Amino acid sequence: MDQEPLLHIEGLQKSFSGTTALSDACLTVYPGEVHALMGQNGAGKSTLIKTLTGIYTGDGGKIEFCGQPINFRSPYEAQRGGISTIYQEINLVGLRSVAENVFLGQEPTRFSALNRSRMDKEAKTLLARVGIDVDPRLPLARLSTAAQQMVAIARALSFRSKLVIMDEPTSSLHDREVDTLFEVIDNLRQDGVSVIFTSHKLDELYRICDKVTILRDGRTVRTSPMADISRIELVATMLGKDPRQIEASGQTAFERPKAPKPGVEPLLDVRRVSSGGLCRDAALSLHAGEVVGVAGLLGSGRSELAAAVYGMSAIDSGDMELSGTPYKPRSARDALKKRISLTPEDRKVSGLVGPMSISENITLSILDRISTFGVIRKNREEKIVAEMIDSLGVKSSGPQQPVNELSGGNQQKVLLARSLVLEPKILILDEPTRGVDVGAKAEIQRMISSMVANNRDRGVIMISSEMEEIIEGSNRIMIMRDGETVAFLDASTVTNGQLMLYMASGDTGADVSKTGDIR
Amino acid sequence: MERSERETQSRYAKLKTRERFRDFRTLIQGNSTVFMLSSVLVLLAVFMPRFFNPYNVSTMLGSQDLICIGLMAIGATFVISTGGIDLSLAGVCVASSIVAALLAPYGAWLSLFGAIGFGILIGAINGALVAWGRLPSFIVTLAMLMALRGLSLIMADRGRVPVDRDFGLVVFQNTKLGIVPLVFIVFAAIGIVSWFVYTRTRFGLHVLAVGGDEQASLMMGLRVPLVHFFVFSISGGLSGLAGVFLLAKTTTGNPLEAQGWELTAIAAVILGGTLLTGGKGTITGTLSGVALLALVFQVLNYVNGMGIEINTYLQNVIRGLFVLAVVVVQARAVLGSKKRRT
Amino acid sequence: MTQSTVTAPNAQGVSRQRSIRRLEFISRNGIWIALAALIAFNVVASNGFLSWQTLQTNLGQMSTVAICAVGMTFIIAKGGIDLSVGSQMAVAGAVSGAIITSWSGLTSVPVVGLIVVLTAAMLSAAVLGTANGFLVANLRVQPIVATLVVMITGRGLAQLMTSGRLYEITNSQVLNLGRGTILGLPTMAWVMVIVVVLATWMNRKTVFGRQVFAVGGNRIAAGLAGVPVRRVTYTVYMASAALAGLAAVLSVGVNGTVDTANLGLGYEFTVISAVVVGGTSLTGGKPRVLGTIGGVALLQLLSYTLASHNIATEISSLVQAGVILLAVASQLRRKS
Amino acid sequence: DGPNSASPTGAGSLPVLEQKDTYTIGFAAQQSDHPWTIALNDSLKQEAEARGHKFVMTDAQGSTAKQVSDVQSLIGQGVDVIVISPREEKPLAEVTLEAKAAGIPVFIVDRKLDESVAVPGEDYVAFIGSDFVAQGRAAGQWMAEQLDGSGKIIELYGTTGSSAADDRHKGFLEAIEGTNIEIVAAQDGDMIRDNGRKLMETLIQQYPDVDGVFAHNDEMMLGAITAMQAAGKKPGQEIVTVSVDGQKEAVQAIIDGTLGATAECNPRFGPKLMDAIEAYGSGQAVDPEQVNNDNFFDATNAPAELANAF
Ligand SMILES: Nc1ncnc2c1ncn2[C@@H]1O[C@H](COP(=O)(O)OP(=O)(O)OP(=O)(O)O)[C@@H](O)[C@H]1O
Ligand SMILES: Nc1ncnc2c1ncn2[C@@H]1O[C@H](COP(=O)(O)OP(=O)(O)OP(=O)(O)O)[C@@H](O)[C@H]1O
Ligand SMILES: [Mg+2]
Ligand SMILES: [Mg+2]
Repeated sequence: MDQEPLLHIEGLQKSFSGTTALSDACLTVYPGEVHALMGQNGAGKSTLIKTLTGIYTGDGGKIEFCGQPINFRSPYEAQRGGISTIYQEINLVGLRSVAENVFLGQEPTRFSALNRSRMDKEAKTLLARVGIDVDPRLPLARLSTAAQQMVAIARALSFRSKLVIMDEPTSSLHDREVDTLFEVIDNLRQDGVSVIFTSHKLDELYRICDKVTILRDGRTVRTSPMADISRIELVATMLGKDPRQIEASGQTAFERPKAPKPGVEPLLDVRRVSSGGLCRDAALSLHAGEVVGVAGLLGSGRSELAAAVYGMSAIDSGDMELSGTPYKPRSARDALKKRISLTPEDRKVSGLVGPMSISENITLSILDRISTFGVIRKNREEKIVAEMIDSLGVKSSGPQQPVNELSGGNQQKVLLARSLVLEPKILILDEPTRGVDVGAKAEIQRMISSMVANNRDRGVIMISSEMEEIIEGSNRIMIMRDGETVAFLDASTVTNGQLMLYMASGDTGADVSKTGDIR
Repeated sequence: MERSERETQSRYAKLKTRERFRDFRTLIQGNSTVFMLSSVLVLLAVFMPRFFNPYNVSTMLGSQDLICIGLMAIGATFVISTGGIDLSLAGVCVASSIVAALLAPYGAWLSLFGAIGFGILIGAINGALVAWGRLPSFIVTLAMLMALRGLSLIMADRGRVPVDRDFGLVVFQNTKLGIVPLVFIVFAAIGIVSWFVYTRTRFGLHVLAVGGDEQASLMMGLRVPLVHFFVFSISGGLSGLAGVFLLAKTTTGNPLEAQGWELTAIAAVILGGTLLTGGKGTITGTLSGVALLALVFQVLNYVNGMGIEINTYLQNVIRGLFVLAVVVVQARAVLGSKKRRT
Repeated sequence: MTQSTVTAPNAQGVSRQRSIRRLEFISRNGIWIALAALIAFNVVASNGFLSWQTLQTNLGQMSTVAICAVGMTFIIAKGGIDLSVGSQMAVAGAVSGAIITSWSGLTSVPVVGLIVVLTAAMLSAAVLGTANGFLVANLRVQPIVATLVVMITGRGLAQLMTSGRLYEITNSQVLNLGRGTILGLPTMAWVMVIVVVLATWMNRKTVFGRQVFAVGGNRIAAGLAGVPVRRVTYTVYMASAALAGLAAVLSVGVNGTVDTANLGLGYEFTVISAVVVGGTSLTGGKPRVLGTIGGVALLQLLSYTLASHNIATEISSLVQAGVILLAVASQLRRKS
Repeated sequence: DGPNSASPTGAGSLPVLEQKDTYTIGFAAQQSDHPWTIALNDSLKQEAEARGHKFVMTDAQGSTAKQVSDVQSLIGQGVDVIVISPREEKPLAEVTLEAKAAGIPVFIVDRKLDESVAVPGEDYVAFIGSDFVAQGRAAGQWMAEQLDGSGKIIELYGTTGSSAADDRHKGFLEAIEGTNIEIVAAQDGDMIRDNGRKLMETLIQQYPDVDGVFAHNDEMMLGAITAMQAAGKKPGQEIVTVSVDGQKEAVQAIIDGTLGATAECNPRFGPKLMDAIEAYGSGQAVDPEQVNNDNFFDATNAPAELANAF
């Protein structure tokens, strides 16, 4: 390359008390380039990004941006310097409106007063560019995770920056939104804007990225044009293994569970349930020994249905039966007593207790099992936790590390561990592999399969926006659209395209132009 | 799974009406204190018309419960909206009143700006400790309250600092336009400016954003420390002005004055519907909350005189229960509006 | 840039690491270091400091605050706050005073009388605690507001009960509880020790302690994980109130009077300061009971030192404010 | 009529009080969270109601600004007479002028007003009160006698900055001036028993050989006595103790020998005040300055006076 690099990072170091997150990270990004940042969970990708943009102060190393050595001390400075960032955990203000979130920090004013009408109008155009249509005056918290993610992207676009950083923007997006996002990235590239992109989905990297930098244990191990590196090589470098050890297999590590015995009473029967206005007339049945995948577009009400089953939100109409007896949970505790467990999609707000340790988080739902007369048996707890950490491969400085210090993927594993130790009859998984690296994803998928395979009295409901996961991991697929159950399909025969059509229009053959109502 | 078009439409219509009803409710919720204030005023006008005699109205408009508490409450609204709390309000108020009294011999203007400047300085110290020292505001301002009580005693040489009755600032209190005291006009002007800043400027929006989610605001590139710094400075400055008006009312700087007023001011802010956790609030609500509390004080004094004896202990109980009632109504309303997810 | 070289962390990084570790040491042991420094100062500068009597005086004086602070630690860790401790004490004092004077026959029976008085005091305070719990857990009123209301109303009620007058307490058992000594240390101090030991144990070993931490760490997530958030909320407020009731009886005992206007007046802020100085986060999280006791001891020894050196109030309040700030600042773990 | 007496027709154009059988008396109290002030408030209320007057009380809860507003509220209500127990001399003097302008006669109890603003007999009818300086002086003189003019003493100060405390301190200093009595420590106990105890527990250790203790009120002294006893001292014998107020428990303590003496500060203004109001209403002359002849209780008269103590 004869061009001057836009960003040049060399020997970046950063450690937290106890853990070294970055020991020797290097990254060089040229103008107009889409650069992938790859690495296992906990490899240090987010830390690199946060250190670059001034959230963390680095311990050593040098950063040059536009040929100048720089040292941003706050995201404000980074933004002013021409870098706009979408961080991994969505960081927007839920109580404020969508438009305000888009423009926060660079609001249009007139005579030093906020120009709200202009703000709303421009926000609406920007949101349309990323393909979502919402009232910009709505409080942001009213949007689903995916829509919030799109708002964050719209926000990043609103800054005319030289470099846009996206830390796992697609983890909560559906294919269609991913397509929109990639169009947007393409446009950026054409405008000469560089993009740093992290994702655990290899397909996406190959589709959109020009180059890749692979981090392992806080150090850059390889940089290469995307075209020069094969999938196997990429994964092997990332995991630090020999390519020959990584055999090419299917997309996911699921082994499709055996079909349950026919004619048995369902474990869970949900009949025409409406809840919270977003889940209307949903129906679902789950048999013992089966995995039911729930597919749907952004905001189709899947999470809402899960919330209703888990007793989180009140049911307006309809009824549910659990092994033939009426089931009307009024709280999550009710559901847990019936041995129904849920791993929520939003791990930061409704999943983990941030300041608690890994161990304490894992055993939070089984406190009565590890205690006698309210006194916790430490050894029992340690044993359970050690097994779980081991089998899920949680990377940490020890079981006593607070979970908010873990990398995103490792947090997801801890969340999953909490449900698994419960040994629930019905396990509801809402986006179970969100933000998990390929290696760990396979482990998680294997665990889900084996849980059902080994315990034929249990069932799993798996909500996922990843087609492959749904198709390969479940027996049956339930499709939701606008809060309604529109179809049940047999997973062994359905194809990716069919599924897409059902989700979009409800019957095969109709056009797919209708956008999901994301409100 | 097919449903007729008609059925769908009627469902949507139902949802729409529910939505509209919710909008109306939101309107009342958003302004519940304003509504409550108006109804209390109407009730008083009907059942105690004599309460509104010009003298009474005039003194009420100039009373410390309205003016001093009001100024502190406006400041507290800014601080609370960022998710912080300012317990040093009354301390700043008293210390500033002594500063103003000490500066009185050098003229009214110096005294006025000296006191406000002192308030801003103290607020800025609070703000700096919170913003850059990353200390919890509860403890910073609590310590500041203690320190200010000590400082006030030192400045007043353990005594009191009287000022002349024809001192410029006292004139503030005594001048009236019709039955409206000048202090009230100044207070109203400050209320309007604050309302504008809070709802119509970038700064106001940043205040609410920081209160809504500090971490996110930081990551979105807001200068969070500066926001903290400024809200405390504003709060300090307004409390300083409250000190000036306190001096105008009592003509004496007294270190023992205004004990516990910070809690009254904070209670008023909360009555006004501002979330203590930050991110949501209104200035109009705060002002109505202040007016409501001031009215309750006055009414209790007044009812006392109508042959119904309410001794001061019972008054406290009633005050407490009144605040409770308002807060509970609000909490219910908020709960009703988002009965989702526990 | 295809292959990177492995470099050792440079010198700058290493020294940063070292200074971070030093900071952490200070932050973890801040109060104890401060306490040691204060003791050292007193040994040098105060008359007869190294005496049994010093220990007695300080332990006795800190015990009522410490007992309240233990309860407050759990409330704050749960993510709440309680401004009504002082009023709870006043109500408990008023009730126990009324019981002692009107049932003097029963209350002067050894042991039984004391149990009656203590139960009455703790229960009556717990009623206010229940009110707090109800407001916070059921009506979702924000804790500061809920307890502020209970603070105002509670003291009003206590004063209504006594019409503002003082009760002179002559019940020898109550007086003994406040003034007596066991093994050379004030009985009050022993009560404090028992409370602290129990609370530490609960915090470290029981499900309840874990649940308080979970609710304080993330209320929503805790609820979804099956933690009985409401029950935990009630429990911490009621337990803390009951402890305030206990402290009230001790205070009544040592002073021989029930003064509803002043009993527990201003305790809320002393107690909260001690808890925060002790390292429990005001935004909720892990309860640090021993830290709290360190905090109480620090504040106690500080005011002891200031008084015994005859420092004027105005200066004392400046010094105390400064020490509280410094202690909290040293507790703060740097975020990045 | 002497030049110093006020009458409805006299000098200074005082507002007239129309003669009625019963008056509506508005009383602006300064606080009601302390035994002494409670006794004062009760005395006024009981006496007024015993004589059939209507009694309206406001409570400033320790805030001067609120007391000013309270008086204004009483003016607004249109009571017949206003009685003020002023928290501060100057601000309340200003509002007294307002009452005068509104045609309502004012009586001041307990503490004086600033005479440069409002003059008794001209701007308000009468001052009926106690003399804090005299109380401090009496206590000081007694202390000086007991210690034979030399010794080290501890002073338990009332609320720093309050006039009751400052005046008692002033009077006490006047009385011990010229003697060899030295105040080795003066700490603020806020007039609260618990604080008196805690301070004494601490100070007795720093100054184990102290000769006397002077407390600005009985409550603090009662706390201090417990502390001295706990430290193995004999208050009243080894350590000379004197305080101010004369509340029942303190008089009892004198009988018990733990307290040496207390300078009375009688809160029972009711009868005197009501006499004055009624006299004024019926057009008689009222002495504009009536200072209570406060008693001094020591071992000689305590048993006899116990029944009268508040
Ligand atoms: N605030 C913190 N305190 C302590 N350790 C931390 C903190 N943040 C990150 N770490 C540690 O630093 C390492 C790198 O984490 P980072 O979040 O950068 O990983 P990542 O590559 O982004 O992983 P993921 O793909 O899961 O998002 C992890 O081991 C993590 O535990
Ligand atoms: N906490 C909330 N408060 C109000 N509305 C919400 C909340 N969470 C979600 N919603 C709304 O509910 C709609 C349906 O969301 P839900 O999460 O059930 O959809 P989903 O099918 O799971 O889609 P996604 O892929 O976005 O998770 C969302 O579009 C959002 O507007
Ligand atoms: Mg990451
Ligand atoms: Mg979802």
